[in-house]
Amino acid sequence: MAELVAADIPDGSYVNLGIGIPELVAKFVPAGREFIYHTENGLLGMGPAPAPGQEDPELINAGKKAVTANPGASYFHHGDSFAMIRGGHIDVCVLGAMQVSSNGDLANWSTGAADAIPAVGGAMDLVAGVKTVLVVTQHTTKTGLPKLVRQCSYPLTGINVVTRVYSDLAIIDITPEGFQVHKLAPGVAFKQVCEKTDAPLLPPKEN
Amino acid sequence: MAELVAADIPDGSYVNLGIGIPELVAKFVPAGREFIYHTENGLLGMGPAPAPGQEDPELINAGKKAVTANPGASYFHHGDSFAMIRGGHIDVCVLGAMQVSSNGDLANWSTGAADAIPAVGGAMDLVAGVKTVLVVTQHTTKTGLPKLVRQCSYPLTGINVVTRVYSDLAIIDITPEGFQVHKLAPGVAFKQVCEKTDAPLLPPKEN
Amino acid sequence: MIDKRVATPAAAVADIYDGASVMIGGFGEAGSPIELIHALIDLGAKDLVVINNNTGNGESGLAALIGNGQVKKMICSYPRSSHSRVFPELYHAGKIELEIVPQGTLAERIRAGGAGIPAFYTASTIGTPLAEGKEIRNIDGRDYVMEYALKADFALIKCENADRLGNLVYNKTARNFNPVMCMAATTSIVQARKIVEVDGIDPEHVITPGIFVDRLVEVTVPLIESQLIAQGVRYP
Amino acid sequence: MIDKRVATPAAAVADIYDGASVMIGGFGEAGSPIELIHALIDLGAKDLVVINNNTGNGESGLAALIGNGQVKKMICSYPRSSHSRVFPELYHAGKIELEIVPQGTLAERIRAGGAGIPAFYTASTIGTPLAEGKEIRNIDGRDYVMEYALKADFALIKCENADRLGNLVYNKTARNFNPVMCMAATTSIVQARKIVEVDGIDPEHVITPGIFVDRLVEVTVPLIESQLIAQGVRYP
Repeated sequence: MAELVAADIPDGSYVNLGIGIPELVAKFVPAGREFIYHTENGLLGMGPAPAPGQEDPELINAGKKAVTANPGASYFHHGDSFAMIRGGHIDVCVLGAMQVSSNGDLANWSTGAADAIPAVGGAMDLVAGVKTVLVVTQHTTKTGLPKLVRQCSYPLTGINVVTRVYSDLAIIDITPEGFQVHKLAPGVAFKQVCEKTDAPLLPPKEN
Repeated sequence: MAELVAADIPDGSYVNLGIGIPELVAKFVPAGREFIYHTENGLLGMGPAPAPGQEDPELINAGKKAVTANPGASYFHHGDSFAMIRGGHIDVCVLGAMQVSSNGDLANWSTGAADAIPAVGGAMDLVAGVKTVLVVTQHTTKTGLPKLVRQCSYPLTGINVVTRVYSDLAIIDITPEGFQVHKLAPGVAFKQVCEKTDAPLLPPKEN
Repeated sequence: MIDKRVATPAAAVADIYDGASVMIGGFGEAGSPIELIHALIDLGAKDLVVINNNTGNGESGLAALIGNGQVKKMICSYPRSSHSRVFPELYHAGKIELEIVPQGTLAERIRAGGAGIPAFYTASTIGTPLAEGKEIRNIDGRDYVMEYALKADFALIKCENADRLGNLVYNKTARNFNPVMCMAATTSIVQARKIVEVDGIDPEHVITPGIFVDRLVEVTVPLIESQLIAQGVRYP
Repeated sequence: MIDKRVATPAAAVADIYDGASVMIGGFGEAGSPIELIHALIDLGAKDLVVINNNTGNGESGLAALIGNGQVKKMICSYPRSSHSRVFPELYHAGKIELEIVPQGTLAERIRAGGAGIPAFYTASTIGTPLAEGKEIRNIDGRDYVMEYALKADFALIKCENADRLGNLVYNKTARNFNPVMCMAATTSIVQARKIVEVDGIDPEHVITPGIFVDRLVEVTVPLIESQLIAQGVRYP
């Protein structure tokens, strides 16, 4: 999935990768393209993890893992970092999801359970400010419940913000008509995807 | 006047000096005190004018005159510079005046004449944001009209902002009771000051 | 002569009082002023309102301050941690309040507090539970929520180099919330790995101008949170 | 490979269209992108809305752009100048509009435009004619005026060093409005005295990160406004 996401990101994009599966996107930059990675804790031009023993505890990413800085990087404070996000300067962000609705609402921060401690981080700022919000997720939860739904039951992260979803079953666009399958995963039938989706799906268009 | 102003500024103050007479304050720092001068075009730790021939056209003050930077100076952009002003971080500013009213209103940017081109610069930000606003001015206009008045007739720069006025005739505090003469200039009688002031004046307090 | 240096972390935090609001810089262990936090634990001031992006890790630094029962309320974006049970336990026991603020709104509210902007509008949280009860305004066809500035009585800050005037530079992503918190606190207290001569920082490279700093203390070899966690260190 | 360099000032400004809004950096002659302005004069785009703190000096740079009749409206804090009659003459003839904005509000409106803040509150102008007609809100007992963000189609910027990614550093007080204008413009066009290798600027010292920059042109020996004025130079 991460590789498919990377293939869709245009050359020269400024990209913010969420914690988890989205982080893997950095491993799949297509040949001939240059992406510049933004991490919201104050670094543009984030590079890969350092060699063991080369970590600087004060050079970390938003997931608090040790990273490096590429040539041409820059450091800045949180105010400036979220000015980049909120101000629409980041081209693409890649996030995980608990639920995505057919109009592009995203829920990815809280189950809304009574005893859950709310924890939002930077997700609401990212979805409100970044031009293209890509979601990478398993098509269903661990217990098999659909994550692509008519309407999110979990508390929202943002409304009408998701551009495209990359799941293990399909790549699905959010369109004014709802979920539009862009491409099925190899060996997956449209019907299978429909069964695991709790909203109408438009079949892939013929090319 | 500039020397009297300097004498009243506490050690360690961050000070912004307006264009004109206020600029002269920098020449009279009392022995044993250190002031740090802020110029709103992006320099903290402004030093005196450079020696002739040593000017850098890109190291200037708010009056667009060549200056220097003292050891321990810092440069910053206009957004950050006015964050210092608006955020209440500058301790003292020294400004000129067209009119000051007895409740501390200041008019120093426009006569309000129909053909005048309005030009405000940073004065409204300074009076709104700086803790102590000192005014240095001749007591009357060139044509002899009082500058200290009951109510300003010129367009205001700010309301209830002036702390103290230093004129050629007296040092006058703005108090809840109105203009309070703090000290008369040598050889000047209280009555003289009253005659050249268009508002009630409280006489200097006995010590 | 202006000289903001004090001798010890204890002296630097000595006037933090019960009920004070305290911004604490750092994101994860980067830029976290552990020695100043430990001095605050030693001091014992309580009923604090603490502003930080998280709630600390392990059993030292911010997690220890919370664990020591000194914090009445946390304002943060992400109170979860993979290395600390301190906050969740107090939270579930109803012993600590939580105000959750999206990370970018938190940063901007602090920056606004320092910049004399009492309130501003942002699109973050529109349509979410975090916008509930807040004023919404439509500007040019899009909805925004009004957010108020955030200020504090004190800020605890970690930097790399400082001079006696309080000019600061940071190390890499240790910058994070530290510069905006310096701006927004009435009294900004800074621990620097090194205090250099007053001409030791190029004026072009200063990140926090001295005007935003009140006190400085040199901590040459600061504790490293991940090492404390690995060693199971518990403060005090 | 990302490479924001273009060959000439003319190529850099070639797509500025009639009616565009253009932020122009600089305060006095410090940080003024004279070569880019002259390229815009050569291009001839008209009915421009120009945002700058002033209205130019002498008869080159911004004053020449205005004098050439290309500017429909100026947004600035201080349109007076001791070395230029260009603006006053057009203004009194009713040939140019003026929006006067206090310098700090101008800077913050531009910063807000770049930071995705559509509006904010400030105490500046309260009680003055410049607050008339604006929304006033009392917050914690003090009145504030609401101000809207300012954005532009283009920004013309001068810096000292740049790399191909668009990372910028400035020279002393030439920084002024340039960094916030880079943030607030759809297309930021920068003239750099020197374009250095991509590792030629320390990541700790970058003032404008490349994300805010679209085009770069090297102008090794830029014109100096005060010299042009002393020499009586008139552009074109």
